[in-house]
Amino acid sequence: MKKLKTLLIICISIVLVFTIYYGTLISKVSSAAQFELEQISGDKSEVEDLLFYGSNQTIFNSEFIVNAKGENLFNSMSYFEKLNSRYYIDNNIFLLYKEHRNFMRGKTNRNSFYEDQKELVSVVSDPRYFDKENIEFTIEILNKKSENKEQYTFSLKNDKQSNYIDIIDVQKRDGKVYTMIQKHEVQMLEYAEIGFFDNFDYFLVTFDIEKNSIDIEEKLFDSTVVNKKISTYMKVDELNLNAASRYFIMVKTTMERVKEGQGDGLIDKDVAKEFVIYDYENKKLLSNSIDLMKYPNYNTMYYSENEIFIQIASGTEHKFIILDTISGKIMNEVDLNIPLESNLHLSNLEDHKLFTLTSKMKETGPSDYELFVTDIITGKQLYHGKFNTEGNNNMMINRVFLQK
Amino acid sequence: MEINFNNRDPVYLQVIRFFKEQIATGKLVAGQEIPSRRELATLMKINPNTAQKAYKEMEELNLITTEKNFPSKITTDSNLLNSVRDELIGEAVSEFVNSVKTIGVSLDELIEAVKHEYETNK
Amino acid sequence: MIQLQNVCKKYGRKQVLKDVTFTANKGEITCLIGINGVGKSTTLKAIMGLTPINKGSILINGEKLKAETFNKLTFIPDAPITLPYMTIRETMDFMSDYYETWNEDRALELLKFFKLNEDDKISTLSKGNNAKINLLLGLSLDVDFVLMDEPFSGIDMFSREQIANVFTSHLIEDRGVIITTHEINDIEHLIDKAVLIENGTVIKEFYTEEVRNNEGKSVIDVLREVYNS
Amino acid sequence: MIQFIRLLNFELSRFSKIFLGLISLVFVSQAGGMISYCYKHLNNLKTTSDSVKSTAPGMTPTEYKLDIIYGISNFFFYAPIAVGVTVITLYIFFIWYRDWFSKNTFIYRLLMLPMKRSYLFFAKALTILLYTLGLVAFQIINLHFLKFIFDSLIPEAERRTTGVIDLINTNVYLRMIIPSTLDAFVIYYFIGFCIVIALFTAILIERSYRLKGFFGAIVYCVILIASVIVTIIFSDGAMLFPSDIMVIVIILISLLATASFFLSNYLLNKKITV
Repeated sequence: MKKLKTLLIICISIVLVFTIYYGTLISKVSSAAQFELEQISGDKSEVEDLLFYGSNQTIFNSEFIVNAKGENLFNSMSYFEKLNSRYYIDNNIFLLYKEHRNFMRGKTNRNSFYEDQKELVSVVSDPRYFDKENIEFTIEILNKKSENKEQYTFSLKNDKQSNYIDIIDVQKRDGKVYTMIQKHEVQMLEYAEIGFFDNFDYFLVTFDIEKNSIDIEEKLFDSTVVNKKISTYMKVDELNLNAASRYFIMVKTTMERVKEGQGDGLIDKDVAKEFVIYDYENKKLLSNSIDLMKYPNYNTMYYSENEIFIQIASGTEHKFIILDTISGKIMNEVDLNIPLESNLHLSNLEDHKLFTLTSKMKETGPSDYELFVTDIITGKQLYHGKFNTEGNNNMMINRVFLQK
Repeated sequence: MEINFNNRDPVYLQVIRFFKEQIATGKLVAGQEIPSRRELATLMKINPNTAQKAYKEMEELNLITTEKNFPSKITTDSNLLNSVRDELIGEAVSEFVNSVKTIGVSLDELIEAVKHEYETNK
Repeated sequence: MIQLQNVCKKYGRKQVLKDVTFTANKGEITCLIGINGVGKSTTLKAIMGLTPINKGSILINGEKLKAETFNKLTFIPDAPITLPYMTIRETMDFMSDYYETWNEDRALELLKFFKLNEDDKISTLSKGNNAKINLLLGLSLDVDFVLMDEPFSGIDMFSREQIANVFTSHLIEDRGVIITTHEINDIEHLIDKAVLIENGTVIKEFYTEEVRNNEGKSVIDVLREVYNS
Repeated sequence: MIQFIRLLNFELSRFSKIFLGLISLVFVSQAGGMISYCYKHLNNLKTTSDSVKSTAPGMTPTEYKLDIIYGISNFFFYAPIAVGVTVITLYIFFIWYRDWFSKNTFIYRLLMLPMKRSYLFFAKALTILLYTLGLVAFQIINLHFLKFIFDSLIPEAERRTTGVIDLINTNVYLRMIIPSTLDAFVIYYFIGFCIVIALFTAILIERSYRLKGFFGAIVYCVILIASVIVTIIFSDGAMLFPSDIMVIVIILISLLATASFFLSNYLLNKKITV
């Protein structure tokens, strides 16, 4: 024994130190509160399913996922789960990842999914970056009940030699998968005096599952320059993936480059903003009567089958409106009762409940996070809570997840 | 036990000769214990196998006797011991005579020369 | 018995050993003779698995080298192979830790024989004493074969004498010894068998007493014949 | 087995003095850095709190609270860690080469020990691993000591109560050597051990074939690195979770390490040259 002194000392100290360290780490993780959610008013059950994802911004970031009780789930996640944290970027992706882990391998683009009661559909174009003659599309359809997966591949000729492709929206109806894709062309649009603009074209590609065929792509619209004004398109997110819609809905923004103030500074100023609605079954481009220039500071926008939801925080109002998609008529409008001096960070909408996270900006960074849960039909505040961070103003909350 | 070996004659023969000289000159007497093979090898700085071979040869010549678990001893056979002396003298004389004969010296002349040399070279 | 059969070895393009074949028996002292740089040390290293051979076979008691062989075989190189920061005692303890054939009594006897002090640090020892330590460590193992590489090279006269005495002492007992030398004079009478190596090949393998007996030649005579022809 | 344990102990004791030197360096430098940080900021605190008190009496704004997280972000904290990493890295090579190139050629003795030569390989590899873990373990102990210094020098009202675990988890460098989960810890040091095995193999290639082996060793390392990179690139293109890629990489590294070990064993038994 005396002869093996060095070995024994080293082994015993290593085992002891690491056992104690990781032992305390494991026992402490579940109770290690990054913050506490203090209830101010409302019903506690409204926030039970929430997870808050963020980071502690000291010298180095350290991520956390904390539930309403203040338990940090990130620390107790396995190393492998942590590696997959890019799946925690979007609530929908997060939920799909939790429910259909195998199916979700390699898929993080929220827009490339369609979901209904029975099926989950994903369209992936491969490669995303290319200069090849053909673009391969892979369509996967998961039967949610049996967990069976069907897979189809289609190939599309790449006439314009696009170098980049993105899937903007996927819908499925009557055995056909409708996909809106965005292509980026190598050549940029010349715009204003010195500006160039990325040239995006939007296409509809229809896959017929039963006939196992692909319809010729159709160009829907593109970013154009007319009279030195440029139009760009932004997708409006579906309220949630399993809310099917008969339309693809985009916001078209027209911008002009103008001089600002007395200096030589040029800015791109919005001159028009409207909805562009595409009825993919009837292949018709529609628009409604709403002039979005009225709401320059809309915060969050979602659409479902027939409705568009907009949260507006501008000027003196902080309200929530529901529009009829086709007519553009305001169906419902409520005041949110959320202080306007706060920065609005993020909102989630689920079952007509709006989850709003706000913070007050301070010199040293954002702090005083508050959470509001509002019924968007009645305008009733269901919950109001404040995050107690014990004066830790390094904490940033980035996302709110709704676990089902 | 100092001994100078020449390199051409087998070492074991030189060892036997050394013992014979010792017996002839009375440095080793009848019944005297002699070193073990290992001791001899060390003393003479020779290979123990050679010492072994020399002893074996001397045993065959009955110059030494070995009983189990006892050191080897010089034989007590006085006839044999005496003949060793005679043998050495005979060997030396015949060698000497052989080399002198090549110069062509007569016996008388030789005996005179030997006498003279023997008395002055004391 | 150590048997070398057609052992070949190349360092780069240089052929160091070419069809080296000889045997060394237990109970005999076999001497590899040749002028420097003819592959004597390489031969010993090859036997010990300290350098690879390209062709041929080396058998120790009929078997190839393996871990257990080092309980039957020991090699005493001419370079110091001990750790300078250890004392002689610690070095001996190191040996006894790993070798089941370590003979502590013999080690102590050798210590006395070489007039060494076991509390001395290896780093303080002279070249001659370092060679003695190597010898001590090798000879304190109850092994069948002892391989010594140039035990006399670069060592003072008195140490040489002491080392030479080892060969005739009971320390060698009935072991097989293979020794390399380029300087035969000191040990001419000590060896049983001479293996003349020249340019990596065995030119002659003979028992010294037989040559003296039958041809009346010394080892040096044979060497001279070989080199002059 | 006892032979192997003895050999391991022997290899460990050959490095023990350097190790003691390293941990003393870590201790002295980090403690010194912490003490100087505390005194520097105690002075700052005095001057700022005087001016703050004049405007808002009785209040210390949270912004002025000291955090040990910043106390360890200095040269005196990181430098000894860097020295430790460097010394251990160099020792990966030194642990073999010194047996050939020191004044006394100890490799003769090591290769002639009556035991499998693979024991030698593992004893050296485990020595590297154990001393690395030893240094990391000492760093954890020393962080507790640094916290003790911090807590004793800075009054409670002026500091935040960041624990050692949070201290480690908020520091990207500390997190690299002390991962925040046990499985990551095992994976990190397993991969590290595999890298040591690969480097040992490269060393043994060089030791077996000398000049030719030197280039062979470089080629060998390039092949290993390339095969890992190629695997990562290929699996990144496939539809896989990052965790899947990690699993694949770990399996690949284990296979490469196993192959490296068998190659090393072959070289040690058949090709090594003293």
